[in-house]
Amino acid sequence: MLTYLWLIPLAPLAGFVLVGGLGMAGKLREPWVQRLAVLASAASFVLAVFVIADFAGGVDDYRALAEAQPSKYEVSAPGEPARFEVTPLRWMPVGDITLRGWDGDGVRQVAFSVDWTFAIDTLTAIMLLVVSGIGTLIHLYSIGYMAGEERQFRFFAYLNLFMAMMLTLVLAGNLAVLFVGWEGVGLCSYLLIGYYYRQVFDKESGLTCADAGRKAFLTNRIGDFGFLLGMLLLLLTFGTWDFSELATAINGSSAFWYGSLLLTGIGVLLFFGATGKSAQVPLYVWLPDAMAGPTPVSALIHAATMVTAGVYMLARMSALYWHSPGAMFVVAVIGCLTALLAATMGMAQYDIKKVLAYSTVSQLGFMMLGAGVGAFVAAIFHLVTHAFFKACLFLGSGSVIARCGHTNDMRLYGGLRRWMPVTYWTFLVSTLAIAGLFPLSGFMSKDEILARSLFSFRGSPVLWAFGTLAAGMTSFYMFRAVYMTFHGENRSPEHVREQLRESPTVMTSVLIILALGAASIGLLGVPAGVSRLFGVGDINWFEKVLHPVVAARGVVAAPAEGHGGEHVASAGETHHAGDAGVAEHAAETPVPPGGYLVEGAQHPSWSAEAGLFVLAFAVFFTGLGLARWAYAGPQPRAEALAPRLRFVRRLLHRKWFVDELYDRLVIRPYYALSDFFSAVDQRIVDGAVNMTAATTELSGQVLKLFGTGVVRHYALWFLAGAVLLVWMMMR
Amino acid sequence: MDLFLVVATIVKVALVVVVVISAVPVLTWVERRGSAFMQLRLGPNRVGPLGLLQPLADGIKFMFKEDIVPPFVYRPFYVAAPAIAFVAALLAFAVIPFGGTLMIDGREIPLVILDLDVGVLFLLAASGMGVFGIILAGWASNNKYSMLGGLRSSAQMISYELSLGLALVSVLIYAGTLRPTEIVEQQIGGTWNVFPLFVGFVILLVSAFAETNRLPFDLPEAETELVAGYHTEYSSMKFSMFFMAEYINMITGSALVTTLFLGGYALPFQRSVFEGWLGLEGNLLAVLQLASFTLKVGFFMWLYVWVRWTLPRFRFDQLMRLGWKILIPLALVHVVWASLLVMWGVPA
Amino acid sequence: MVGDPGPYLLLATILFVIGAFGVISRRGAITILMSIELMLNSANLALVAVSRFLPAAGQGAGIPDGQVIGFLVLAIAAAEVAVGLAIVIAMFRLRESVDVDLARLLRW
Amino acid sequence: MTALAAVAIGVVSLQWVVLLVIAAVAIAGALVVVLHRSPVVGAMGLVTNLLCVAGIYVLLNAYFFAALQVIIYAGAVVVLITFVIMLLNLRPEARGGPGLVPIGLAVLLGLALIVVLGRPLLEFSAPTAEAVAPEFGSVRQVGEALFTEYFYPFLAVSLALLSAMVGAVLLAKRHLED
Repeated sequence: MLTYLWLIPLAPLAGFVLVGGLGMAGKLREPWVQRLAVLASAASFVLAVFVIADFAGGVDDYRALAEAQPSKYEVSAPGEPARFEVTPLRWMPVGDITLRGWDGDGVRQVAFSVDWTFAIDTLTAIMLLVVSGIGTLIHLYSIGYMAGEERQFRFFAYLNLFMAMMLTLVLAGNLAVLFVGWEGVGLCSYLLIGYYYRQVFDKESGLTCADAGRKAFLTNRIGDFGFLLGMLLLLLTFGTWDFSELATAINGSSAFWYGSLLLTGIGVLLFFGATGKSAQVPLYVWLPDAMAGPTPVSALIHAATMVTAGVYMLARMSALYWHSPGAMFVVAVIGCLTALLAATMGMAQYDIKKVLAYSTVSQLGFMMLGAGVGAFVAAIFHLVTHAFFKACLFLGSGSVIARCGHTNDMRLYGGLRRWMPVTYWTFLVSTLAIAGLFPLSGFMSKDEILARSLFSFRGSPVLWAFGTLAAGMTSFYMFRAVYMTFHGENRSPEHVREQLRESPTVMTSVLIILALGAASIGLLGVPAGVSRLFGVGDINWFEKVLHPVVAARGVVAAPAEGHGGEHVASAGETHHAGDAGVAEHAAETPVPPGGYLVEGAQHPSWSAEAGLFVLAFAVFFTGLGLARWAYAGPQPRAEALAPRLRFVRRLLHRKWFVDELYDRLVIRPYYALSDFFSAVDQRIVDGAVNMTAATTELSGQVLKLFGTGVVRHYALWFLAGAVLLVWMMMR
Repeated sequence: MDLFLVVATIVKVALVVVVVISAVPVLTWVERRGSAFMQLRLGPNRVGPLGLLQPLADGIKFMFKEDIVPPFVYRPFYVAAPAIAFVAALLAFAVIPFGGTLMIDGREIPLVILDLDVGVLFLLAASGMGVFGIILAGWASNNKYSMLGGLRSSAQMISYELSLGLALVSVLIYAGTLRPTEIVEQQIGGTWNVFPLFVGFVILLVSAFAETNRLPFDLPEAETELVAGYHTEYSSMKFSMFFMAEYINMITGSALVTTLFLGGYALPFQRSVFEGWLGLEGNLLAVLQLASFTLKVGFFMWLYVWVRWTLPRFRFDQLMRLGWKILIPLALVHVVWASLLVMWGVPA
Repeated sequence: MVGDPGPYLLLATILFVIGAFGVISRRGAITILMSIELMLNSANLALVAVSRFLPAAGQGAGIPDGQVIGFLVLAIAAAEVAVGLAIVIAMFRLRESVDVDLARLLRW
Repeated sequence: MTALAAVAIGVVSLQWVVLLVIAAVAIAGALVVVLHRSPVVGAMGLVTNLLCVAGIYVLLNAYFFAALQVIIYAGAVVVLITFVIMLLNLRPEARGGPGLVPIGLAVLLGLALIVVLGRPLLEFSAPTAEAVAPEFGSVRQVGEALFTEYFYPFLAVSLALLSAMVGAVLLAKRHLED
């Protein structure tokens, strides 16, 4: 079944072609558009499930096939974590390229050709499930949301195209294919954000949806520029883009590569691409404006799948990042900073989708923080859980918006609990999950990240402190949103209030599924520390499955005091050490000869674990309490506080004036520069051309004086010339 | 410098000049008597026996007539013109050989003033200069008739100079050299050029007649039309110089014809009869050669006079037509004829 | 026998300069033509003078080339005068005078 | 007279004196051509100049060329010029030359030319000054060179002459009819 791996992205692509083509020709009526789109998405989900089932059974029986057709199939070595590659097409046979010899092997010619390879390993499997699963659910949901829209085939076609591109990205076997997917999703996000291209999205700034789409696309492109540079540098050093070959090359001479400036540079460049795609600090400005798109789009693209591409890329390139602590440190810092900054902005927004958008940016910051401190598994697990509850939140807000006359402004909501109970309960469950209540998925993944950021060798208490603060803010703004929307009296105008009622079942059923997922998914990856608190052994299935793929190898694999080598180190490193409370940062363990203590975390004492557990609860309830104090109740006290906090509120509401900053720092100088160059062009280049014309004309004027028509004058000049000639000759 | 050579040359020059100048009065006498004889009248017989002293009388008359120099003339050229004409005519004699070689106290003296390698060309140059005399005369006297007369005569001389030159060219081709003495020597050895190149002889003769502005080509002086042509304003001595220049031109022309075509100073059948049979050589032979040369020139002089008083005057366009459309093409053909002869190896 | 062409060439130069001066300073077409003849003549003089003193093939000095070229120059000069005079006559017909300054048709 | 005395003393050879005299006359002739207002006088100046140059050719042993010069130049060309002068009955030029600037410039240029050419020419010395080659100046030598070494130029010149004749006839004739 594995050999049909490359069919998975093909299904939605076919869907796109069919829906788009027929829709354009006007042949498809509304129901068939929806059925076809959902069918395509579901097909990819079913195919994915079958493929993953076969993959779970191990890849050994495909080894014979791999030997038979080496160019088409490739299977990972027995010891290695399971990985199967299929190359249906030799895409770009480039021929010989010269390597700069930065990898110590000297300048040499290497045959290089880009093939269209798809690969599957546990990381891809997980992402496949997330993308195709949630994608299909959102397809279902958007049937209800888009009901009645004319020409909606365009929406479904783009959605299918997005699915195809995202699956290509996830299944990519080398950087080239990944980049195709990377650009594809960027394109689809542009198309879908700008779906309502005529509507004005943001009353204050006059930004139309089309502008928002352009903004998203441009910011992504800037990020992609960095990504492309990173790719090319990689090519020039290693001569290949294939992930497995890269990993083997780096791990092979890991002593040489550990800490090398080149790898750090490449890592930072790739991460710069990721910041564009996953909306991290420098390039996150497009995500809040991306809310201009229809809500299912926001849910699918700007919450669950596309924005996580950055994190997936980091996990995929884990071998490279393990060997460049500098790059990881950058990732961690940027991630933590984004989490904090976005959380603050989220608190002051009135548009429910903007609140969720900032929360997405903040959660992505958490994922980057996790990846930055080496907890790739925790980052991916948070990605998965976040996909569920954020999708549920977005779809919930979508149904609220649909019912409340398509306004996003929470000030016009209030007390919707009575009219929309299902939306309310699913929204509440997801909010509890995201805020990090114990049994729910949010707690499991977010707290694992926070724990790792404290105890891992790459982490530091500062990161942990800011992370926890951000977590607190998260619960505050989420409950603020809940209270403003569902509690208190209804503030929406009369005509809206009459027809307030629950969304159709097709939407609510999806909400319920997602809410259940958000609640239960956490149990798949219960962090070791937590499970130990309850005296239960390590039941972290997620860690067990995913760790080998993203584990560090070579020099970086740190055998912490005798615990065995790079084989699967069980997550539950119990370690009885010192007193309760925050385990003080263990002295930097001396670096063993040849080894760098990086990967393993220090083994937090039981009391430390307990402390963290309690702290998580405390943070959750403070956020809840504050929100309840400010916003619950008939007359929200927040308005009373407003005058005194006027400056802070305005600052946060205006998103720290970042957009204005960019405008002044980047766009204005750019215009000034172009004005300058146009002036230069006008005056110098055109000037030069006109100059030559002017000189010719001038010389014409001068020579005219000689043409007196009088023969004797001609004779005179004739003689003068003769004399000159003679003089020159005789000299 | 070889003193002997200088003295010999001076003597020769003096000899030639005296002979030629003295020949002019004789010629005038011959002309007057000849024309009279032809017109069945007596001619001058009062002054001296048979009017022999008549030319002397004319000479004296010319000498003592009042030399009127009209005020409106351009004096320098007015005065220079007759001199140029006279000198140019005389100059031609420098290259004409009139005799063999004299042996005087052991030194040979060739009876030619200047034995130039380009002798014939020198002759052409000298006759060319003659034209200036006439032109200047016409222009200097500053009146329409003399100007037109001068123009006409110079136009005539220029066109006939062409045919003269071509005729000369044919002889030079035939003879293969420009040195007059060599041409004569060839004719002594072989036949006279007049026989193989008879047409050239005729052309040269006619052109020579035209060159001297003698009847029938004497349009410029035609009394009826242009008063007296270019020398209307001249009187006494200057007029006589023109008059003498004309006669000298006649002598030069005939000398040229005799040298090129009638073997110059060559005695008829010189090799066979005189040197062979009579065994003459040295000075005696030279004197005889001189005599033969003079006789031939005399014959042509008589021919001039004879033609003048028999043929009617040409109209100017007839004159020009004869010159340009008949003589020149004929001369060109003759040049071809001469080169053919050379090609066939006819000359000795 | 003056040994080398120096003085002759100097004379040729002087004649040439006088000719050139004539061409420039005079207004009469005929005079200009004559000055041109003067210049050509001086060129001939120089040619012959130099060729006279160049070493000959055999012994002695003097090669015919100068004279041959001189001859050609003569021919060309003659042709030039012929055409020149024709032009002068044509001009005279138009302008009733041979003053060169009147021939200003080329000036716009 | 001083010249004759110099010869007598034997300081300067007869040749040298004759050359000087002829040169002087030639330059005088040239100046007459250039300066005199009446064209006919100019023509006569030209004739004297040409004859003097012919004389110099004789001094240079180039007899054939001297004869040629006299026949073609003096005999035909100048006669033609004089002929045209008379035909057009040209008045002497009015006074008032072309103004100072051209004359000044011309004089200047002339002097410059003399200076430029003068110095090297005087220094120019032929390798040997010994007697003239036997055949030099003879018709045979020039004729032979003309028809062998310079045959093509000879043809070219004949063509030039032909075209000149045709041109002259065309230019002049057309106007003579009216």
